[in-house]
Amino acid sequence: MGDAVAVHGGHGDAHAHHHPDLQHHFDTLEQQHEAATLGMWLFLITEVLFFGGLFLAYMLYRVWYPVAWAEASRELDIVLGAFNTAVLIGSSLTMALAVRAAQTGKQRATVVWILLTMTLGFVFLIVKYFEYKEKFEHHHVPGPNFVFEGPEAGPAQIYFSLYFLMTGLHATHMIIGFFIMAVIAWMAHKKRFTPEWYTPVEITGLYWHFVDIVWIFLFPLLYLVDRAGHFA
Amino acid sequence: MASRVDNLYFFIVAVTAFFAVLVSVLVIVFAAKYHTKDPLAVGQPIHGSMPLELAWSIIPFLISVVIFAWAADVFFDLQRPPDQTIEIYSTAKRWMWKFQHLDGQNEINELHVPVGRAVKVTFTSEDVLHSMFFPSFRVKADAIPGRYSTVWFTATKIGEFHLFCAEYCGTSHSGMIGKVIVMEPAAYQAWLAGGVGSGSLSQRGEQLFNDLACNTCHRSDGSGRGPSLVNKFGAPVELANGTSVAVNEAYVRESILTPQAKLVAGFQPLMPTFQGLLSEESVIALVEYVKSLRTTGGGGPRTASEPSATAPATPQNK
Amino acid sequence: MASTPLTYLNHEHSVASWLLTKDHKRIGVMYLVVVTLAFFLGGLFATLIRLELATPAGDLLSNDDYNKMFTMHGVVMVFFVLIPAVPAILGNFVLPLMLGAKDVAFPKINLLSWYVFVIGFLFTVYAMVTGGVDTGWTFYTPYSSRASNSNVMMTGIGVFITGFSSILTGLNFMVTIHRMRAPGLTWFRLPLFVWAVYATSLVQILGTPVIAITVLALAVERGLHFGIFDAALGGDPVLFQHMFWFYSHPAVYIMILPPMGAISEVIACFSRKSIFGYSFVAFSSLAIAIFGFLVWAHHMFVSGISVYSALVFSFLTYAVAIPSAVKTFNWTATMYKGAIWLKAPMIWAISFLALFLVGGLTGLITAALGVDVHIHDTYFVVAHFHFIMVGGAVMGFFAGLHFWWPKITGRMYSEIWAKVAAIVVLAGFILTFGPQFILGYLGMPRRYHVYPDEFQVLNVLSSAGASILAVGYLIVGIYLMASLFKGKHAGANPWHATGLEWTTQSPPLPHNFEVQPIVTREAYEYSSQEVTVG
Amino acid sequence: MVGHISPKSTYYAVFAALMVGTAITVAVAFVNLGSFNFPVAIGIAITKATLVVLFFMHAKYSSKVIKLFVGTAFFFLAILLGMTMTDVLSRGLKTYPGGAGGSGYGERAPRVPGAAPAASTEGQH
Repeated sequence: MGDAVAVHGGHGDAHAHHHPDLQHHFDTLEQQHEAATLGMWLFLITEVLFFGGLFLAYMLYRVWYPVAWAEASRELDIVLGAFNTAVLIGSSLTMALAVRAAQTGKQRATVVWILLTMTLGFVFLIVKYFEYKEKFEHHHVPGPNFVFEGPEAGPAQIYFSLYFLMTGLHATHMIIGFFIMAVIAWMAHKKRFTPEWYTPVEITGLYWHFVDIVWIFLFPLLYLVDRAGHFA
Repeated sequence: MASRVDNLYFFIVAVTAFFAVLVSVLVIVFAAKYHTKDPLAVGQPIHGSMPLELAWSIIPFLISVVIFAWAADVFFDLQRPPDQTIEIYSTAKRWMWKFQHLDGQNEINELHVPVGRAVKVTFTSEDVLHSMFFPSFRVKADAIPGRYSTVWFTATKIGEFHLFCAEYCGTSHSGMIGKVIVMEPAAYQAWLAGGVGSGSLSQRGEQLFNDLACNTCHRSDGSGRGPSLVNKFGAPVELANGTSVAVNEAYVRESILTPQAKLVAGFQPLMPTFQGLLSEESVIALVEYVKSLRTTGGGGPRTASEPSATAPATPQNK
Repeated sequence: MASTPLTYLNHEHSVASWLLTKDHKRIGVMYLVVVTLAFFLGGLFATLIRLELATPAGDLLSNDDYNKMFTMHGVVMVFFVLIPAVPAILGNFVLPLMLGAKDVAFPKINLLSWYVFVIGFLFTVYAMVTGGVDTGWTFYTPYSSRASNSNVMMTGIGVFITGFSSILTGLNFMVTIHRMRAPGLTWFRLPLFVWAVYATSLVQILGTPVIAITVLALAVERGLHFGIFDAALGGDPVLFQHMFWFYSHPAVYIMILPPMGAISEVIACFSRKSIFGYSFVAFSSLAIAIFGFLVWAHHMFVSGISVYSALVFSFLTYAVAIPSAVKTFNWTATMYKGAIWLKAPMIWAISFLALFLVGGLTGLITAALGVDVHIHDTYFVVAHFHFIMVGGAVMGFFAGLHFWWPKITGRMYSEIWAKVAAIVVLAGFILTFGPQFILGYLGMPRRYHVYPDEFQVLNVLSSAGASILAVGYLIVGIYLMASLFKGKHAGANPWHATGLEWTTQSPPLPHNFEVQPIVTREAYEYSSQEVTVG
Repeated sequence: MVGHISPKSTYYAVFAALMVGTAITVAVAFVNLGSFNFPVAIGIAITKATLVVLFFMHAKYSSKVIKLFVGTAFFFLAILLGMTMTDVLSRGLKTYPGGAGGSGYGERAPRVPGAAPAASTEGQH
């Protein structure tokens, strides 16, 4: 942990070769980069616990109401879910390649990979839109108009409440990611990044991978409950 | 129990007061003794002492463990009613406490109990969270919608004592109060005998059982489309999904309100739900009726004058 | 006087230069302004509560109005005063100075935190002005989700938004401490205030998102009729309490850890010697932050949790008491053979010690399972947490504020009035909350608008104490304001203290230091006689 | 600058592993493993997430501080989930023999309307 005793020369040295993207309160680009990535990681930690609250509710009710969970989960389309999982993992790959392109100084490739990432994310949201639409048509949206046949209607409504909260928050994160990526793509297009300074691309990548990880959990938790028919 | 809680309380107060006085005296003595007006004076270069650090970590910890163990023991006894209790049911709603006695008396915001006998109150809430709090008996538990809670106590003095709602519940939270009237056993018997023509709680349950036509399926000889309910309370029952469940108040309540949730093995899911059709008080009457359906050991309605030796639910009798 | 030196206060004057500043010092001052406003707002609610409770009947306020008063008192004081008070005001101001840094790691995000905080506060104030909220600051379901007719949504949004301010501040400080320390400033040379702020930031980062999601779940349940905690659907109202207290218990450590750090600074400085057991005090901060996450269900012993679970949480609660005890003993031992200079900050610090001692020790009583069944949700608990949160956190905040005021403003306040105020606040506080312990054990439940006559004497004592307390706080406000205009110039180091913040001028330069400081000594080396005299 | 540059092949390999993981998790969901379906699904998800964190997010090549914080996040998540579930799962355990078969104090909530809000119960008395 003692790594952060910044080993930079005196005051004057830091200003000797002043990079245009070095903010005044940092001494070196490296210090600035380390601060930014650490900050992003810390932000992702809060995100883990943010979704964690919903995972807690999910777990509790799944233990209490295995049958309702099995029945309600079967209302989701496993093909669409799996397709979206593949799409999102693919977008994570393109994002990783975008960061790599930035690291190696390939500005055009950076732009292309980011745009590809955005496209895949967009495909995901389109599919999600049709899934939501189907839920509305089947009155599976919690609230006064909720309809679910059978004795498990109550817990099933809790399931769908969690479904919409979890996937809704996930989609919100993706939409925020779009805005960030748009800015990053623009900056890359303007050749703002160099192998010395590509921090914004990297922290955007961290964010996008996190969004992917959330979905990696949501997919089995929401779509793959008891498909083998153990409980119902 | 109240005196046990008080003994524990005053013990902890004494221990903590000792430490409070110790530290305060030291701070005052040091501040007086080493006081200086010279801003350039410096203190002695003492940096710490491992033995002291260990001492003031370990000793408080050991004291804490003693307090914890003692308090846990008291807590378990507060949670565990004795076998022989007078059972009373209660429903909390904004902003009143309704009590139902086994003999059929109902009261609101008043609870009559005899002195010297353990009393167990089983209760739920019809709306939001409440908390049944008897300060004189040092007991309290939250009333939670959809769930039964219990408190138990033994009154040792005749008189009137407070009943408070301790969990904030809205506008008249502070008006959701009542009193416990502790009586001589004889006076209590007289009070039980007075009033009420509507019969005991389980009789009211039986009346409901017939009015709702439960008896057409749940026949006592087991020939109906639903399981017989005789001798079922307190025993485990096999469910259709292969698991088993203990038949207690919560299970009976659940089976009335959502019958198909935990279907008994060998029966069809035919029973309609009574969700929204029954008040919590009616559910309690039905629960008590199911409890009273016993062929051995004094079947028939239980009364407060004949304290219940309820069937042992679990083998680990202490 | 010669020409005024350049400082962070006078290098720019326009309103925009404040509202768009990225200077951590100015942002700290901006927090001070908003938090002070919130403090007086919360204090106003408290005044009305104590006035109402002077008589057993509900004669001043209607029951609904009373319920709104204690709710808004709690919401304002917890989310808009105690949580930001020390980290966001004192932390912002002194943390980068202590580290020898030019600013926090992310100055823009720091400014953003302030705006997010103010927006959250405005939402909450708007909710209060347009009808108020009456759920209690704990927002328990199903009352908050189904029954209450008040502005729960708007208040919830306010709290949700403010949470992000807290997260971003914690994140910023953590990165700053990791990445921005001056050369030579190793972890074990850090002032203990930095350790405390670090531990606090950890709690903010790990805990706050959980309250955010909890409030969000409550909002969709109330607004969109989703069911997460709804017993009518088979949901568990107790789950809400678990999620709420997973944050809200550690939040107490957000409030108390930084004041503890400030107390370590003050006691070391005015005992003029190094803190006793530096590493124990440092690690106890981290221990409190981590153990603090393991004890939340001690708020729920009678809420319907499993008795076995209660057992575990009670035990862990005793475990978290130990690091607090260690700190207290170390502070006391620091004074031993010191050269104790009883200036105003030290008087505030000693008052803190007295009140925190009572607050902490009564925690042992409330953590005892068998006793807590009785005193839960009574005035005993109210008194206990006020001793911690006002006696501890606010007194500690004032100790820190008096300590760093000369650095922040460059001016000295009236020493004599500061001491008088400390004594008045201490006396008023004890008279306000001391009787509430007795009330609680006698059985008076909290959040009661009317109460049985037998509790009146103690309630009158409490209300009388509250009026003394209010006078004490007003005195503080007056002499601190007066010092801005009439105070003597403080000089760089009026207390002859160690620490990098005292090596720069008061008020500091816009960029903190003339030359990048290099640290070669341990913290609190008073005995080495090298402390600069200002 | 110092950031670690992984060869493209690493990314493609990780991507392939993630896709295989997805296929396995779907396939295994249709196999009746009794109560083990849930842990298996979670286990696969954790493995996939770990791959993303280590390789896509470069945690493998990051400083100790960052590794420590990643661990911290999951440690506290485990506390939140674990300690709450300890309560929920032990609520049904009987604590008092003879207490009428456990009258339900600490029992799990029945799945039904406790005659919800005031509206539905107003006027019964």
